[in-house]
Amino acid sequence: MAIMTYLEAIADGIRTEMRRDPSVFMLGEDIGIYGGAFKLTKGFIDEFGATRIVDSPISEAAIVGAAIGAALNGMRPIAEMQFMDFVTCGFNQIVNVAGTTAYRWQMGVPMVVRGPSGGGVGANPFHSRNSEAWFAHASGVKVVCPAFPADAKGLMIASIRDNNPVVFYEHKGLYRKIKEEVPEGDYSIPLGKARVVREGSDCSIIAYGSAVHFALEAAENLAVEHGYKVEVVDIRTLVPFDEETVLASARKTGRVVIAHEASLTAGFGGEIAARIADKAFEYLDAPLKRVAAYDAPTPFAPTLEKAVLPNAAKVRQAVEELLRY
Amino acid sequence: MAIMTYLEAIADGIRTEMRRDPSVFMLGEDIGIYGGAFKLTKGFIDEFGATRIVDSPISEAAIVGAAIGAALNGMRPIAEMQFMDFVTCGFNQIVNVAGTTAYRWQMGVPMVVRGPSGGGVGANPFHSRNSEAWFAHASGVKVVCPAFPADAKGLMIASIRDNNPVVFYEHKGLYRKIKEEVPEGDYSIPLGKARVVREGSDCSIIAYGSAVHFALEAAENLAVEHGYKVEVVDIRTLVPFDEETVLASARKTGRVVIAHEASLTAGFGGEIAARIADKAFEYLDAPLKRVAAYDAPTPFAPTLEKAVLPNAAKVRQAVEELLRY
Amino acid sequence: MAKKTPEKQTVSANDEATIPALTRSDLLTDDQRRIILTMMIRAREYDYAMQRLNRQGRAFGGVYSQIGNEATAVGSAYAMGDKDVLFPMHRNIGGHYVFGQDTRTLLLNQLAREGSRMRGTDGTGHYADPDKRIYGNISHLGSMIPVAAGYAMAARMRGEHIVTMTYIGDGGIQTGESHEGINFAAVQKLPMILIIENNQYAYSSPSHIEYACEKLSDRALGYGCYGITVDGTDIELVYETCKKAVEQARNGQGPALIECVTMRMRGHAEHDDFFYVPKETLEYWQKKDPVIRYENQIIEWGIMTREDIDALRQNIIEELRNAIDEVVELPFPAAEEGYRSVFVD
Amino acid sequence: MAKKTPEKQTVSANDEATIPALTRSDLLTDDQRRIILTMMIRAREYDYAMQRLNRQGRAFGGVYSQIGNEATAVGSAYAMGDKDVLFPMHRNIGGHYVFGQDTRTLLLNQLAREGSRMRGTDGTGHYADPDKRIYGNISHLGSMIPVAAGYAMAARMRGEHIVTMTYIGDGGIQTGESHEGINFAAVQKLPMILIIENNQYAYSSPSHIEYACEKLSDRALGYGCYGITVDGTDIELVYETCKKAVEQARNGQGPALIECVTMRMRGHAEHDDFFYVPKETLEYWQKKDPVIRYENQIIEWGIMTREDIDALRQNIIEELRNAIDEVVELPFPAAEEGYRSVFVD
Ligand SMILES: Cc1ncc(C[n+]2csc(CCOP(=O)(O)OP(=O)(O)O)c2C)c(N)n1
Ligand SMILES: Cc1ncc(C[n+]2csc(CCOP(=O)(O)OP(=O)(O)O)c2C)c(N)n1
Ligand SMILES: [Mg+2]
Ligand SMILES: [Mg+2]
Repeated sequence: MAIMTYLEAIADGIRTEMRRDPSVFMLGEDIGIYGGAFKLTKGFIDEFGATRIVDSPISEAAIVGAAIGAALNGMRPIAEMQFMDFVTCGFNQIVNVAGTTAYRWQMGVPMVVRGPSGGGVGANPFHSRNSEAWFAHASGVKVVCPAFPADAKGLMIASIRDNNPVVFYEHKGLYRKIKEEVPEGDYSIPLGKARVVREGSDCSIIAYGSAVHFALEAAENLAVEHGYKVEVVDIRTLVPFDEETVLASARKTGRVVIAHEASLTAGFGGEIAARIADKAFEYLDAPLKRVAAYDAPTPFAPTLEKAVLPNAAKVRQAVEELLRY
Repeated sequence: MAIMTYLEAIADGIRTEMRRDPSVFMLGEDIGIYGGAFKLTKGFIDEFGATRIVDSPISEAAIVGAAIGAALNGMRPIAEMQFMDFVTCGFNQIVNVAGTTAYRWQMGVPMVVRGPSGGGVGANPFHSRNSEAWFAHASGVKVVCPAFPADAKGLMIASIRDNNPVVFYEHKGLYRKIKEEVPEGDYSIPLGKARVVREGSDCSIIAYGSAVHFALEAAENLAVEHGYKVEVVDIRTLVPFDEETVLASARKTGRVVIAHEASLTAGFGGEIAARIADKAFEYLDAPLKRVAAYDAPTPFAPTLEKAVLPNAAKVRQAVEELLRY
Repeated sequence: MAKKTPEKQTVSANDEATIPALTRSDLLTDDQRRIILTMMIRAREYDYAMQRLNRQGRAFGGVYSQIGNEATAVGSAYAMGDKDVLFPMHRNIGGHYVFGQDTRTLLLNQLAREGSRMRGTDGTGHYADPDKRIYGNISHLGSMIPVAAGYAMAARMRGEHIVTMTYIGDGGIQTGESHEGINFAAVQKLPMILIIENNQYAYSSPSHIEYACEKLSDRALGYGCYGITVDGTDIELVYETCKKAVEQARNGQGPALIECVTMRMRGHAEHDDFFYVPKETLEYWQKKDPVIRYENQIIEWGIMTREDIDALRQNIIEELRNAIDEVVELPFPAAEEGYRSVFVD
Repeated sequence: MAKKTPEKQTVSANDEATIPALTRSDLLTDDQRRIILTMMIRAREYDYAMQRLNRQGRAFGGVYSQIGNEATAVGSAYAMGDKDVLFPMHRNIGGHYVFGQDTRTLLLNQLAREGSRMRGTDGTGHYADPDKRIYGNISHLGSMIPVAAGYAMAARMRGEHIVTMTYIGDGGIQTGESHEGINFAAVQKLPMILIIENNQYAYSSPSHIEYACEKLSDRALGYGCYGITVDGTDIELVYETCKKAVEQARNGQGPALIECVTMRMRGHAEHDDFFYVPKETLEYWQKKDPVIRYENQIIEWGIMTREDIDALRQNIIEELRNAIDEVVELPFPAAEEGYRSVFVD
């Protein structure tokens, strides 16, 4: 085990798999000599060469489309969006070409589209979006949103090995903020398995990505200050969705807060709430609450951004509301 | 009042507003002499001329982008997607340019992006998609999904007059299938108001678009066969969302089925469920059920399409389940 | 700027002089010519059969005619080597045949019957048949260009010298994905051929609605790749032009844009009566019918007799009729297929 | 195909001979030259000031330098008429100044302080100021090209003879939206000028990663519009070229693609130390510094003296310092602004 940041763990996952499997290669803007906007691929071109670390023009549709073509021809491409926001320019390729191929052709498109998403770092509305719900609604596309370094590595390796298109959301705010022990070498975590990251019996928080961290912070504060036992479930992948683990937690605690950084309306939190309200209804002792960003673009100024994005205080307030219910 | 099909009513709405307001114009593929793939704009070019009925190249991003530019310069463009499926190619313009302009610039983008969506007519995965949830999650974009001719006309006129970008989903299966009396001339229905299209006290079905029709069919069958009083609420617009009317119905009946033709996961039904599970929890006597398409592309063969898409029988089954609960 | 390719202008119906003689390519043997003609007639008759099925209400979904496009589809595909890969579009039945596809498979897909490669999930030419090196399109125009580029890139990474070929229309090339795909291929010098099927119309839109340049192959200059415009009804010219581009691409000289100028002789799909196409335009192009003219030429060159060709056509029609009779009786795929394979394992 | 614009090649640092003399345009008066120089110095000094703020940790978000681009930004914008409309990109501070924007407004936006036109919702040059006929960009490259086209189309619908001008880089022009936007403008013959700021790099990517053509203006042929490549460090040449294109566009002759070849003299943004740019390339372009050379030329032409220019610069620096001192003390906009105006009424 080595201590790695979230960013290092992702890089380590890709590097590990590229060493093992010659069919894996990367495609994206400025990923070669420059090492990527966040330096995630720093040194990759020296180790793997320009044939496997392909600098591309500013053409997200071509990046994704070429990755699909390569995947159909036996490769396992990893397509980088310099910022996940730019996936809107490769959107059609993902949802219509990649997402329908298994269904129509019974052929795999083993491709990972990955990149930094999320806010909280004073970027702007075009460098902060959390758009995972779009792909969760696309059909035929897997969606992964890791919150921890070790998970990020394990899920990255599993995503590369998956024979289906995977959109892999890295949270740029976590890149260098969190560190933990990460298994070295080959390490993969199956897609579609949630993880209970904190056990509790009073209330559940279902979260993913950056929200797991402020959920944990809220849970810890509530434990320290009031002795509440709040469970935190990190769903880790949106598609496939680990309904079982989520329902088990809801049934256990009877009180559920759902948290994500993405904006509220039509976010993935609605999906989680709907499944719980359908399949764990009889266990619920209180309404389902969601904590999410205000329905607006992610603003630039720190004052506004802080107001608009969710945080531990907002989660805590929701949990307290449920516990008082 | 005149009897109009859904298609005629939409055309009438656009025509009425174009006659009234010279700043309204249309932009799209084959909308001129040809009159559009569904003949919705038949005769428009004769009445309004080629300056206001602009045939465009096959360039959805340019169509939407040019509409945005024209909207910023005092016009009220209506951009047609020949099939709503192709909006994936103009996606970035809608979510990132149009959707952020009010927030960033405090300027309106009075633009309507409209076109035929939906399945059930033996098209194929690329001519059948229901993608309204994507835009509902975008922030800054209004989303309209009318189910009836009169509503379609009234909502179209309101959408054109709205100072914000509106994505207007027409259901191609309804175009010629339903007729009703439609007010002539100027007739607008405010965005953000749901309509109780059938009153009832045993159970509510919350629906929009084509689902309203199979919800009504299910409600009628249940009334005739069992005397159940099922309420059907047509939300009509997803953004803005008329939470009040939906919650009122849920509180009244205590049993709610949510229905849409779009695929289940991360569809707008989750949003509706989440709001009810939060704000009408104490009134619920049964779990929340959703009826939606199976999470797959909409298939081509009639056998498969019928299996994948929701229908009255599936809604009915869900209602019965709740009534037995 | 306003001037278009000469072929685009409406020409007086009597003006036979404007119709150049067909090319005789030195690269083809007479045996190959017979094969090419067979493919063209197959494509043509397939089209007629689909039209009939459509009129009888026995076909559904879009029925896109390729009449007028046989020389472009067959000539380009025939220029490919036997490891090369085809990404056909909606008017390339001729290419499917050249790549060895059989009528039954095509019909099963198009009519979405049990046994279709796509299990009824999709129709028309959207299927893939990796054994035959055919990857069909999706409806969104231009989307397959980056995919064909990526396929070629993957092959090159493995040291394979294959070429991919794909197609786009005078309308579809205006999409952003077309641009990104061609530019990507040019930057990477990928062995990808893009055939621009300039058939004068994009649905109802004549070329001046779609673009303002003189020739669409003029775009090659701006991408830094090889580009040329040829008469898309002249089968051996199409073949020779593509053959050259394919070998260039195979040798690492990068992609090519080949504009084949032809005419869509029917509506966009069978529901469209193409009232917007001037009668004289159709009459002019009728005289350039790629199949009939090649038949006559082949007879003139003494390669086949009229009787040979009639017999060939009868055979093809027979084959088609048998395949149709069999396929239309088949049921649609089982409903359960709709729930399968949204993901692969 | 592999050959690039001459300016693109790394030139020996000593090779003064390759640097052509600056153009003297007959269209400009000496008063106008003084104004132009003022705008260029303003842009340059704004840039220096932002660099300082960034080093001091007082700026945040991307700080994009436009050093090297002053002639392109100022020369193009200055060619516009007083009803024309600017859609600037991220290296066009010079254009903002030409269109009458004041430093304080720019700073309020860039530093997201209370009073910013965007209320802190967004930063850099993304603001719009309709009174000044400035509509900033969004980050997604190429997205504003169709918007600028549509703006021009709307004006034409109302019979107004305005021209819109927008910008794109050697990288950004590879996006699909750029293609669709230019083609749309060409088909519609819209009065829209697209300045291609070819500054040799797109972030870390040199041109050969982005495109394979010789000149980006070669794309004009494929769109059927006017296109030209000029030295983007030669202010009066840029001005004259744009002036001609603007008047052509105003007269209904359609859009233009004007490639201005220049060099990005700093990193992509201030966080980037541009290690990937060869030192000799920078040295070569240093000699073509658009501001310094124009200063010298203006002195040589006897229009201003060194002292005049020094005084002018001092004034500008003073103004900037005052504006900065004031603006940095302002608070960020109130948090509540984050909840307002997602929609307008
Ligand atoms: C992105 C996109 N927009 C619109 C359509 C609808 N559409 C299908 S075919 C067609 C016309 C295509 O014209 P062209 O590219 O010239 O090909 P042709 O049919 O003439 O062979 C249109 C507009 C589409 N399939 N994809
Ligand atoms: C669609 C899109 N993809 C990627 C980016 C990230 N990005 C921002 S600027 C830039 C480089 C732009 O290069 P160029 O167009 O040459 O303009 P320059 O910065 O050199 O002026 C990149 C890749 C973006 N903004 N938009
Ligand atoms: Mg065509
Ligand atoms: Mg550049």
